[in-house]
Amino acid sequence: MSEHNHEHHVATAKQLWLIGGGLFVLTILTVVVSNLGLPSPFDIISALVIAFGKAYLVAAFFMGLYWDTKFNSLLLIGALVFFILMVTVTLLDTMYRQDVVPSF
Amino acid sequence: MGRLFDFMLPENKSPLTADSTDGLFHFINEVSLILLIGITFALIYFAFKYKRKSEDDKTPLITHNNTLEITWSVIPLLITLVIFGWGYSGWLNLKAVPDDAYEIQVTGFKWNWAVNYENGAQTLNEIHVPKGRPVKIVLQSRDVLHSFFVPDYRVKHDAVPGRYTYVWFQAEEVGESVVFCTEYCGTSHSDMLAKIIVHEPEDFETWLELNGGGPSGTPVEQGEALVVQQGCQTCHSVDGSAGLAPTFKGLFGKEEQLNDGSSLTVDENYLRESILNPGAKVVNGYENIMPPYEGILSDDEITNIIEYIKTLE
Amino acid sequence: MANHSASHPAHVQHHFVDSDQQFESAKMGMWVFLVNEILFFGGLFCAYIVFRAWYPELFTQAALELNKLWGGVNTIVLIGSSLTVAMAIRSAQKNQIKGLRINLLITIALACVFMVIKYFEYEHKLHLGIAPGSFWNPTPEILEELSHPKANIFFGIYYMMTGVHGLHVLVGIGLMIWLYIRAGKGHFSSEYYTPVEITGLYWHLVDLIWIFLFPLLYLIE
Amino acid sequence: MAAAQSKNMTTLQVKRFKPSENPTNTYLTDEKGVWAWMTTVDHKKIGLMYLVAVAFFFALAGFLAIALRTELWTPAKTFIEADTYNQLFTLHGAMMVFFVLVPSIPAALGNFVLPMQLGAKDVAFPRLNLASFYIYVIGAVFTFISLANNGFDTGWTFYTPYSSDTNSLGVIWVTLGVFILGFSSILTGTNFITTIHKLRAPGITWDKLPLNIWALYATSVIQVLATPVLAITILLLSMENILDIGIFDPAKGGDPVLYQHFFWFYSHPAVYIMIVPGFGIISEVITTFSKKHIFGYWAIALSSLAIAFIGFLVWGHHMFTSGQSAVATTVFSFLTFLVGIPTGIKILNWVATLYKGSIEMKTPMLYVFIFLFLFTIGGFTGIMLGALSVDIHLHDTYYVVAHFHYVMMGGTLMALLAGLHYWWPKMTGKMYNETLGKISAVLIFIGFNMTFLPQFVMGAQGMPRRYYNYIDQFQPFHQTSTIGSYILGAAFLIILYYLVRSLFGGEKASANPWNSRGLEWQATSPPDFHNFDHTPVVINGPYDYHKPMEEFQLGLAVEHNGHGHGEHHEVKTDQTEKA
Ligand code: HEA
Ligand code: HEA
Ligand code: HEC
Ligand code: CUA
Ligand SMILES: [Cu+2]
Repeated sequence: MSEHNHEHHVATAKQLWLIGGGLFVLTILTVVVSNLGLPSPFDIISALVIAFGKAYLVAAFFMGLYWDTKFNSLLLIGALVFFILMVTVTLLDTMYRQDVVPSF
Repeated sequence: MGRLFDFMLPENKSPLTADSTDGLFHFINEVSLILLIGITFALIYFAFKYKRKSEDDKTPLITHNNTLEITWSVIPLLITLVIFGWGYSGWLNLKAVPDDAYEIQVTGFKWNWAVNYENGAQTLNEIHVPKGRPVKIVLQSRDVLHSFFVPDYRVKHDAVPGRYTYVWFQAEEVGESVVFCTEYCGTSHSDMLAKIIVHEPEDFETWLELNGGGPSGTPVEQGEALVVQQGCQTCHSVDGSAGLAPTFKGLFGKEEQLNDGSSLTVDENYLRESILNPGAKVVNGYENIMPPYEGILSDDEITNIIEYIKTLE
Repeated sequence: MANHSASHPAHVQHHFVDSDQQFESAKMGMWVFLVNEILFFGGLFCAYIVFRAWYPELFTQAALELNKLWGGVNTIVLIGSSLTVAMAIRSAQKNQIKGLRINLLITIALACVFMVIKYFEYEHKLHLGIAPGSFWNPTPEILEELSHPKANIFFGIYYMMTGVHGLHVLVGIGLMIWLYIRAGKGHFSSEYYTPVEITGLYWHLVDLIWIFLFPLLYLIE
Repeated sequence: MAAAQSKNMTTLQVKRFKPSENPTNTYLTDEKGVWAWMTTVDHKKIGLMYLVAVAFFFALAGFLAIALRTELWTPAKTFIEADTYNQLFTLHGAMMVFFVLVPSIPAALGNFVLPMQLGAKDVAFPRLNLASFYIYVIGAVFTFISLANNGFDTGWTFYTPYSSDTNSLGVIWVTLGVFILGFSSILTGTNFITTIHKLRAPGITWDKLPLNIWALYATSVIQVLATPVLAITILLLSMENILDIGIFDPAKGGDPVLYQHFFWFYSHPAVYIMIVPGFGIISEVITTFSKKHIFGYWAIALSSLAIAFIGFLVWGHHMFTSGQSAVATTVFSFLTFLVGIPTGIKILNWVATLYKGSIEMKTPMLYVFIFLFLFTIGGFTGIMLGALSVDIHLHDTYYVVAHFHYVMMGGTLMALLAGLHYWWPKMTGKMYNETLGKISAVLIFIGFNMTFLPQFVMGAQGMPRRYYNYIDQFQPFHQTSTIGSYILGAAFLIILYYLVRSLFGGEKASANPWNSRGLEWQATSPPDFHNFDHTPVVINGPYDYHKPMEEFQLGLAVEHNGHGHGEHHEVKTDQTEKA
């Protein structure tokens, strides 16, 4: 399992500050974008795209998944997949309550 | 019919809704029985045939067999596909109410079914329906979840507060069928029964005529009728016997102990408040389980009920 | 699982073969725990999504009652604290115990700032009667802005989400104080800093959740 | 592991270790006293503590079941009030599910055998393991506090709005209790996943993992993914009670059906948390007592994972009549059937394992046979319930009650009993009484069918569940069922009797009384504090019954007993056997 040797990856200070700076910028960006008042679906889409971008930076570099064993990334992705399954399947009910008989 | 598992099902009194269900029920039972016998037979046969003879029996190395394993994955898959399709079509039929269905409003509340007909007739825990005509029951609930279940018709649906749901059926024989509440709803869940009474169409019309058009009689008579219809007697007795709630007998003018330690004399205003908002003053020794009748009983109706309670001395 | 004759440093528990195995196990254990955290918050997000899909107008209306500016500041604060935790781990890896302690202190301070801001946000809302559940009692002016009949539900979800998140922040503060004390006692070194690493993971997750809460609650209009 | 192994290859020698038949120092004698037990981090002791707790709750919940059945002797009141009855079935169901079945196999038996089957000294996080036991205890305490505060009568499903506007105090306590309990389950799952990944002994590759481990792995995955959702749901429910936040309560604008989605998102996968570890035990026992390689190793291993996965997508089959949308209903029904396929593969592969075996009908094997018969019935009736139109008729009747007793009691509990008898010698070092074992197994079989077969019939006839009063026509069925439950109770008393007696007067067990090839049997009975006095090396699969026993007794180096800190053990170089 542990193909890893004793050396753990040590991120450089510069890398960390860069990521931190990127996150600050994205935060400001998302506020700015929300103030633009984009039409309906795009406001959420833009907010979520930025949020996922930030999440990627945090997970990959702060949490070190970028250098870590792939299995830990798999765990994170797995969690998201099951969360998405939960939401979509629940929406299958809540969004289609009106139809008496399924139309497909 | 005379099928193997007939003894398990109640009499089928609404073939339009029950036939498909029953057919599938028998099908699954029969397939299951065959498979179960197969598996059990194999188990017992192997147990005897390959019984251990000595401590150092040698067993062959059989790790797997793809053909076999695929066979016994695919066959169940096919069987379940059939079951799914059959169940689905039967269920679509349960959802699709015929256009000419006769509509009846049924409201579940702890622990009664109130029934309203198009012409204003009202009954409690009795649903009168015509024979040979599809009937659609529109369900709603006043408090918690209930569920409307008629075994004879193989129909069931939850009554959900804040929403309408429905079931439909078509009774083909004059007679009675029992309705159960099958969603747990508290103390008297198991007594929340009703009866469906199937009439010949003409008899049904006359019944409707007789009971339609709102209440009649003196205020006291109307009050008495309301106490029956609204299910007050589920909890309150009118003859002084004990129940889930204080009896109405001798209630008026009585000195009542409340659970906050205070006491008061029962008068019209207290009765009115107790009916509209029972939680406001709770009688000592009882729990606050009575549903509020705010928005359900009109002022006139409450007055009539109070008049009736006054007569119970 | 083989090398038994190798020296067994004091921090390695008896059932592990070596330091590396222990470190990797701890990290993986933490990740598995984070999976569970994600689904825990996932339930709340699911409720959010369902109600938002039902009543989009409610959400845009109610979001107006939330203060974008303070929400934004809090986001920055939390991200900053994530950065300092990452720095703390780096310090530990490089055996700079002093740097580790300083970074932990800054993180704790930032986390406290976050909670203080949160406190004022809550305070303000409660003052206006925008309170959860049965305490729901908005002032007339607010009621005019929050005309949606289900406004209480939005704030039910809001309080649950931010409340549970806030609890996580508090737990994080506690953990970091504990790390700070242990670091002071010289428990950590570049050879052994597992608790710092996994607390860091936890803290980043708390940050991650907020990264989604902020746009979803504050930024919709 | 491979890397670590190769590094010092030159100094390592693989040697045959025959477990001693007369161990002088075992985990039971290692530390003594109540305090030592309560603070132990040894997975074996924690497993035993769980076992005792689970047995206690089983006896309690079983006793409540007897009270329920007695009340149902007559159609009207027999000896208790309606409110008491409602609390009894709620408590019975909640305890059986949350306090018995969910922790039973993983946390009690699993804790004991999982590290041993992996050749590890302990689970990855021993202190966390102890913590999860105490969290379980705290959850139990909350439930008892609830009982002192009016109790709760909501059914084990806690459906809103009933649960949020009646009897609040008791419901609040118990929901918080279940919330806490959830973390116990999550921590166990986390611990197991990590242990399986990181602590396998040299040579245990994924294809040499015992099927019990695969099953526990699948279970842990479900625990980690599903339990948090229960936690948040139940937290929301408490808040609904305490603060009236209104997400679920229709009176406040919420949606009660949403609660059901959240609840079943956990509770359907939870039924697989309960049964899948049982599957693991069956695989172990059936190979041991037919002395034969398992049939279709990969099919059985992967079907556990398949069940775990599909199990997440079918929760809505509990809600066919709830008013969920037609689309959801259709999808849920369809997916429900797919779970039957991997389960069927397992059943049939087990049957095939018996073919040409050398079958010995010891008590554990008897329970496996009972399991196979009862669980298959339970599974088929599950298929019946998954069929849309039929479920409309059967939902919330005794048919459902019978279904889930067949799978939970006829399935999981029978597997648990099989495992308990199977590992009893390992855990205690004593043999139980075989004759009494068989007698009680047969009694259980009779009593069980007598109790629950009539419930299928009356359920299909229309008898609703959670009914205190019922209409007269069902009385004969209820009475048969009640008598059956008494037989069951008697059978369990016999089990209790001979198990307790074996502790004191039982015959001493040898290290491997069943001649199993499982790794856990290569330790002494009862095992040493560190499980093995050497690091086991595994070169053969756990089911290689065609190979001689010697090959299963390989290990590395000798370790000293006790707590292994610091530099111990030298590597032995004598008696080399080629690995
Ligand atoms: C250990 C617990 C456990 C297990 C394993 C299962 C297994 C299954 N359950 Fe069960 N179930 C419960 C516990 C469990 N259940 C509980 C507690 C409830 C009630 C909750 C409550 O309301 O209180 C319930 C309720 C329940 C319902 C809701 C009923 C209702 O309320 O209306 C449904 C509906 O689909 C269902 C279906 C199934 C199915 C399809 C399986 C499948 O996994 C079964 C698969 C097995 C087989 C199919 C047998 C073996 C297969 C073969 C031999 C191959 C051949 C197969 C075919 C041809 C199909 N279950
Ligand atoms: C693990 C799950 C499990 C188990 C094993 C059982 C076991 C039993 N159950 Fe239970 N039951 C449930 C889970 C379980 N039940 C659930 C989830 C519900 C639904 C609740 C709800 O609706 O909310 C339910 C509901 C339920 C009902 C329906 C109530 C109703 O709807 O009105 C009934 C009625 O007959 C019943 C009966 C029984 C009986 C007679 C047993 C018997 O098999 C019990 C036999 C056991 C004993 C008699 C104990 C004896 C033990 C000793 C003497 C000590 C020995 C100890 C050791 C050997 C360790 N149960
Ligand atoms: C679910 C059971 C239930 C139903 C149905 C019910 N009640 Fe009650 N009622 C109670 C209980 C319990 C109390 C005592 C506790 C309290 O005061 O709230 C009570 C109290 C009262 C009181 C005050 C009695 C006193 O002794 O002071 C009146 C009047 C009353 N109910 C009238 C009615 C009327 C009229 C109806 C029908 C329209 C009705 N109730 C239906 C349970 C019920
Ligand atoms: Cu109404 Cu049960
Ligand atoms: Cu299910």
